[in-house]
Amino acid sequence: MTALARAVEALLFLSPEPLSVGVLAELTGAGELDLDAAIAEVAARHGEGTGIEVAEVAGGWALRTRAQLAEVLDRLRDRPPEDTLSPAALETLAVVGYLEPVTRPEISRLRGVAADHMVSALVERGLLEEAGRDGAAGAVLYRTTTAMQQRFELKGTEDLPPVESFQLTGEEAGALKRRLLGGGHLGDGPQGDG
Amino acid sequence: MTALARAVEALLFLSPEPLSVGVLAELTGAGELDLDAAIAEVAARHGEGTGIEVAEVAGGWALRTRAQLAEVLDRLRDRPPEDTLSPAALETLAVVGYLEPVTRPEISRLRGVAADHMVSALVERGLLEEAGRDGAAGAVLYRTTTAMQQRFELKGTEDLPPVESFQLTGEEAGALKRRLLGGGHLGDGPQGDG
Amino acid sequence: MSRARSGTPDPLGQDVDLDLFEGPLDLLLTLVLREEIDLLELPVAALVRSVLGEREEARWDLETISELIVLLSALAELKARIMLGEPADEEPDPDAIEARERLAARLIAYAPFARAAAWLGARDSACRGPRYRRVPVDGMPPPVEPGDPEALRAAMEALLAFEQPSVAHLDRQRASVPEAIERLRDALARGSEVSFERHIGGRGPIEEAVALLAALELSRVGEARLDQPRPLGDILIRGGLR
Repeated sequence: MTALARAVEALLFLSPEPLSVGVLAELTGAGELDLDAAIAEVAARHGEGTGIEVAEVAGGWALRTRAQLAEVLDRLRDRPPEDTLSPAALETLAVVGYLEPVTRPEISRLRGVAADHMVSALVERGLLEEAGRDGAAGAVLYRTTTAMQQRFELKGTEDLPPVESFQLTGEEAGALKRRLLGGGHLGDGPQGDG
Repeated sequence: MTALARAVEALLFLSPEPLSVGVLAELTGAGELDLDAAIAEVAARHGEGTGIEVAEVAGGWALRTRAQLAEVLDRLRDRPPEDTLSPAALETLAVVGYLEPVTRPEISRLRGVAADHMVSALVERGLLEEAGRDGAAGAVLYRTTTAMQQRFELKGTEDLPPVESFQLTGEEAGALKRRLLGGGHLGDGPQGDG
Repeated sequence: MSRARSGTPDPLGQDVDLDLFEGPLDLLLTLVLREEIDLLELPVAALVRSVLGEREEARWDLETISELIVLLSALAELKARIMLGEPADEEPDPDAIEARERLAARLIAYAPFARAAAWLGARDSACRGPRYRRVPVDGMPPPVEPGDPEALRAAMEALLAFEQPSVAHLDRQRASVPEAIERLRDALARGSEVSFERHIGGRGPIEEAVALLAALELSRVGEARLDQPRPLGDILIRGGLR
């Protein structure tokens, strides 16, 4: 290993947060190209068949354990078994992930239900955090945390699939509109179009 | 690497404490002889010339960074913590500083978001502390600590820069505080305090 | 607080028990929106009872209750519209049309996020393996840069500058702990043992909560002893301890 790769390996090992190439450059004094090579060298040393691996996640690089070892590791450090996310929580995370920074009223408006409780719960679980205030209205802004991005193995929220890929097709949107706008007309028959 | 060696590597990586062979046996279900071999395998993988090493310390085995890298690692330690004071923390400190002693519900009302989480975090960081109970409602009162005042180089909270829209002097201050905290909104008029 | 922890019940995930449907509320709402369950056949009153019902575990905090009420009333409104409709020979109410268009626009705008949530959910199951080292960097933390008091002033002034909405028009329910303590003291003066259920009989949930705080306070200062023979059962308050 090069001296730089050794330093990078030790830094990734020690840091509780993923380290970006920028921070690594600051700490080691090396240039970005050299760092890219060093990271690749560290990643190669922890290849398939070892217990740990290098991952690009939450805006930086991290050393972490391999997925297949989860079971034995959970005996060391209990992951709460109830640590699941409800559909409402996932929806709230999706809204924040795509639109961050975003205010609670905006989340509520999109979801159609009050988001206050859900946002507080996700802040408490460390998946969302405050990100200052909206200049105009003064409402608190929220964004996703490193823990959220690690959990979903995202390099950053820009790593989410493009939102367009989830949009309704024209046909789907048309059907939805017909159903909603038509609903209530006796002329449509008691069942609507269903 | 054997499957056992991979598990041992991941366990040593994750554990904040050195792990004894006994504990490793408990976690992996393997025998001591097999574990000795696995530890040797992990140690061989992290030989001279890498960034981390296996060491027998304090009655157990640990992964740790190599001594030669201390200099670059100290730079990581010396990096000012990322979460110095978030805008949310600053806001909460400001509310308490200007209006102390003040209860959590009052802080929440003024900030417009639940303050419980933030107040607890600031108490934990030693910047806020409890200051008895509110006579009427029985809620816990909070005030800033000496550490907070030192951090902002204040002689006391009366040393805070005056806020333009109000001067905290004597009776007026009391009346203003009652108004700010009483109604959940800044006065009954359209413009608030004026 | 406790409800916010992981694993605690999600109001939309709570089970509803109807003849027509048995399962989580959010699934029911999804099925209704997709018209896989006919809204005309959905007994809204029974649903309201089931969701906000008298069961102990269905007692949510005020914020959640109001969220659920908004949701259920929207459902009731939609059903009413479908049942009563507008006579086919009359011009439909333009306000109603506009409201429906808004709803349609909102659902279309929201659909991507609902699908993204499903993507996240699948990813959450797929990504559960890796574990991150959370050991803090050891050694003395570096000294903190002194803060600028001007930042505190700026934060405070920004807060004061918000024109917060007036809530004066809301009928505020007030309940005073000291008054509740006095009421409980009076009750204890009349008899040495007070049933909590009877003491709060007929009062609303806020007053009930305040009465409980009063009982706890009297217990704390040694004026009363609380006894709850059965879990979730009545609380017996005994006075005359000093």
